[in-house]
Amino acid sequence: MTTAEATPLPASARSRSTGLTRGLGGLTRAEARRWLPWRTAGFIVLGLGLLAALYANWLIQPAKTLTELLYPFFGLWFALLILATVAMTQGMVASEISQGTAAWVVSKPVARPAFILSKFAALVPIVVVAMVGIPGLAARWVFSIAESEGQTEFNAGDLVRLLEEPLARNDYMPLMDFDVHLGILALMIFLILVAAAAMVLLGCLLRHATAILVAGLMVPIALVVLANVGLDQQVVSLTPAWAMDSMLDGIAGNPVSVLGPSIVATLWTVGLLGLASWWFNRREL
Amino acid sequence: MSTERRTFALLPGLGGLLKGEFHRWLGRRILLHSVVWTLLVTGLLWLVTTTMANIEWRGFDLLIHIWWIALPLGSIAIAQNALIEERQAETLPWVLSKPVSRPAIILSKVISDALGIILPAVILQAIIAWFMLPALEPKAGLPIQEPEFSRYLTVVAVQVVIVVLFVGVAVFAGTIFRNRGPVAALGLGIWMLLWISPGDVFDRLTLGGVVSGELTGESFKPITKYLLFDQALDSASGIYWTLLWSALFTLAAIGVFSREQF
Amino acid sequence: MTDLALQTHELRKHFGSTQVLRSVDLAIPRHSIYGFLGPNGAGKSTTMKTVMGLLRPSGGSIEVFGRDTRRYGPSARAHIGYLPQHPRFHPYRTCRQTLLFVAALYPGHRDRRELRDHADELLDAVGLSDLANRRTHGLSGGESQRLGLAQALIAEPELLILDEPAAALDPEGRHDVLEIIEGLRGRTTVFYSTHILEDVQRVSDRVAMISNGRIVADGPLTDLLSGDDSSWTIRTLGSSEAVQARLSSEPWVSSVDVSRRRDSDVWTVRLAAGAPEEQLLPTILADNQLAIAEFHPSDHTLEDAYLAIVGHNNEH
Amino acid sequence: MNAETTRPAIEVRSLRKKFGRTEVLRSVDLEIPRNSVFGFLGPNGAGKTTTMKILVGLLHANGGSASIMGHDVARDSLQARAAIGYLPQAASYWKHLKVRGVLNFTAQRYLDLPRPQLRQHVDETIELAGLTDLVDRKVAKLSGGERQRLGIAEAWVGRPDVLILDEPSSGLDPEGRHEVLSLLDRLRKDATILYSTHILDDIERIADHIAVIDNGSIVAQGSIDSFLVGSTALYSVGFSGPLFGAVEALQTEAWVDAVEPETDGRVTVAVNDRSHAELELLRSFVASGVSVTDFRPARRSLEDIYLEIVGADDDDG
Repeated sequence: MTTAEATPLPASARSRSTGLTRGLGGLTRAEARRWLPWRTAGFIVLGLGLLAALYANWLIQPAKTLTELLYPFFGLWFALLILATVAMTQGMVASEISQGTAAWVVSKPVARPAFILSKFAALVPIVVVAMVGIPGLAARWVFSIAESEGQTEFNAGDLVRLLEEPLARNDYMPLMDFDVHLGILALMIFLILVAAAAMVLLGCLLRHATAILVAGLMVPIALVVLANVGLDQQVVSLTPAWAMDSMLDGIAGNPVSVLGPSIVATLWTVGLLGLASWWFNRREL
Repeated sequence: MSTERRTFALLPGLGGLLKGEFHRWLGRRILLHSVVWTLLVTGLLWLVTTTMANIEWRGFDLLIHIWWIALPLGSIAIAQNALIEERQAETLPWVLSKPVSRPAIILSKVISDALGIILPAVILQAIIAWFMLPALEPKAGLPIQEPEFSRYLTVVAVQVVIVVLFVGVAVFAGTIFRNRGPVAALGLGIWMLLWISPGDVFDRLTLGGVVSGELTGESFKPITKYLLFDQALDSASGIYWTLLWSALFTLAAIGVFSREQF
Repeated sequence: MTDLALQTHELRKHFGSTQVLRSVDLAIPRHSIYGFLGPNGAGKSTTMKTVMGLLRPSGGSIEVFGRDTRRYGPSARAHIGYLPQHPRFHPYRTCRQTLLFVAALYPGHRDRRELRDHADELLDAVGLSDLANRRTHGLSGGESQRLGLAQALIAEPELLILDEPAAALDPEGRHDVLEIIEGLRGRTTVFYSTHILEDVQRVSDRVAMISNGRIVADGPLTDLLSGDDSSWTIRTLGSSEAVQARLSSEPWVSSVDVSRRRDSDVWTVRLAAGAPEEQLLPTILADNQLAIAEFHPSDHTLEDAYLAIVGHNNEH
Repeated sequence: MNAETTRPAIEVRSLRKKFGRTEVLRSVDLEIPRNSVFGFLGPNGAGKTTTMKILVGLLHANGGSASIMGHDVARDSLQARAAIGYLPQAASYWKHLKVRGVLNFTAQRYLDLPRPQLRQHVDETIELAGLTDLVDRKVAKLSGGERQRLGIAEAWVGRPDVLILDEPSSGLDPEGRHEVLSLLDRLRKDATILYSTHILDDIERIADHIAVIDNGSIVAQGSIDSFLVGSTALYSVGFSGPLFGAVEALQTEAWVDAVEPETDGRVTVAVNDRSHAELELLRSFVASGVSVTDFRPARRSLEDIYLEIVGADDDDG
């Protein structure tokens, strides 16, 4: 240790903001640095891996029609994405509490809601880019290969031959409009945000990792059940199940409504995060 | 003080570790798990069978579908904790400073978690369903096919294999990852892969040929056809292979864990 | 049977390019209470963790009661009770259950009721009987350390390896721990590391000092403590420069070092060989205004020996 | 100086805290003057950590109030925390961070400075805490002593007005403890320091105020001198040769309570005025012609007082 004198602090150095979000920016950046690069890479690999597996499935079992392929493709893709989100976010808050790092962070002059919100804010771009954007565009590419009957630079002769029979039978579903494709992707993002917000809340409420994961896995299942159980449409419209419903419509080749479900899902996301922040704010660490 | 120490046990400490793990399962935990599993498996079965008039699955076929979703997810959710929990609490060096061998730690986790899932989620649910479904027939609206008992036992055995596989995978993932996220993601990935089941060779070397089904456009999995329609089980070898895979994952977990330093 | 409880031979350990243990040779006789001293980062914990099999040695050998731990790891550990520096326990067990869990990991069968009584006795001895049924989650640092000592003792091991057993404890707790160690004298070998030199002086028979990954001193405590006694410690209040100057100018005084400690000055006066010691006090008292709080021959303590050895070693 | 700047740095008024049915803090009152080094003493489990956690906003009190630099810790937790640097008992940081990363993160939470200045600031702290060789070490790989130094650097890097340190020197070797103490000694002109410890020697060396907590209540508080003055003190005097009536001479002095010759060639003198004793006790012996070889307080004063306070309180409870 030395006896060096410390540089005096300028009076303006102390940040004075006292709002509910003090520290949000810095915490989000720190959190995002944790997600990058390995975990994000993991998500991309997972998304593309699923795409590749579906594709392989398609190649190996050529007797199938495109109709039969598109529906499970989007369905399974979404299932995997939402499960991966649930799995990756389960420890986001709870393990920080149990390991004492949450106490470390909030002993600094940061607002407690900022701690909760930063977890979520760092996740959003990763979800959008790595989990939906990249595989979504890749999927679009694969489908356009299928539709153009191989007339692309990806001139996979085998693929064309394998697809000839179902295409010749002409019983495949035509390639969906690009805006429908985008609509499905947008709804996926909103649904995943709802799930992530629910995970943040569960992380605040529950202590045991197993309980958090099981409860988290119930969220998408509950959404599917809600969307399918035949509830009054007005009731469904009040829940994120509307977005789920609408997305399933789009996958089935029907017109897809994006705006309304997105707004409802956003409101739910905000509500869940607000509840999580409030709960965390009064929690002892 | 003068107790003669046995020093030639095959897996020193396994007995004590298992006792500790079982002690943890006993009591409120196993009760809670039994209740939750009953709600999730036979409870859901009861709900769908008695209330949803227009669904085509309503009997033992639905039980198989529910199991196929609940067991892998549940196994992953429970077994992902096995090592990560100890890592985060930093208790592994403490346990390892006792006269226990490292393989014993891995085995105690696999055995206790597998049993902790098999008993309430497979055995208990199989018994409840066996008696409940025939009794529900009057309410169901459709006839419920009753399977042969020996075939039912085989199906239950397949569920045990599923649990052992995913517990093995999750424990293995716990030796290479430090957080629950990737551990759970690896398990979920393998589950998805089995679901998609991309082909004959893959099917024969895994449970794929037994449990996949949806993607072929048929509503029934091969195992449902085996149970209810007296068809042969196409790739029964997949079951043995999967047991082997479970053993391989467990051995890999032991290998990785034995090299770790604390 | 060998008479050594623990022996290491040229034990080495490096993490990447960092050499933590360069060559550690220890020979801990059975039934000794062996203090292990050294600055933070010198390799005390690393040595203990390597002995416990938590780290793989990069070279050298370790024998516990004559058995190489690389070949007989678990069975060697069957003779050892270990308290890590920061003991952690399964949060879902109570204190008593923790002790019973540990006991079950050791080979040999013991009557359940007897074991339970033993566990309760130990909890009482470490002052945790009130917490016997509390879960270990949320124990304070001091409480964890007490429980850590109890779990190290539960299987009645022949060798105890304790990594800073008293670091987080209050003076009373430290006293309890020393008493427990003292009570094991003659029955159990105790090898423990500590920073509190006073404690070592109180209970150890032998001491090893480690610095920079090497054992730099090793032997009976009495050998390390014998030193010259021509040094005096004086604590004064108020201004004393004049006296110091006068003292320094005396031919029989070889040095006067003064360090400030709160409101008083602590002097260390070294006298030349054959100095008239009875002159010292009158010389100082010649100043009528000087208040003297202490005046005595310097305690040649372990701290001095420690600083001399470790400081000397660090310079090279 | 106006009233705002002369208020105590930390004020705690009849603070209470319960965990379930266990009363951990019964009534804690503390008044910690600015720029003091305040030693917080008490047995394990007496409530030191709980009090500190309430000050930092990690626990919520069940009653009473506390303020840091005039900011109430419950109502204005953010402003209070902006004034505090805190070292918890078992500090844990994100495992993926390196030493510099931890300090950067914390500095950014407190200070609104452009990057180069912030960096200079962090560098200074690193040097001050002797962490220069460790900046690129992962936190998980630090030894106990290194981690403790990082903890103190981390508490100080935001240049807070108040440092709250929970056992800053536990687990350190004598040299490390000495370094920590001299570091605190250097910080005392810029900050108010509240620290808990078990090592009474550390308190005697640098604290100017102390409080003793036992069973959730403050049982003694004040400047360290007020503890040491006014109480009966014992001195032990060793001598060679005869006593020449020194005992009788001493017994007539007003500041002497009792003189007890011991069997081992020593005399124990009980005095009621320390400063008199320090000035005259030795001189009195020497004047009588006694050859004194050893003169020292018979018991270590603070430990003695501490045990008296804590012990007496335990008897009541």
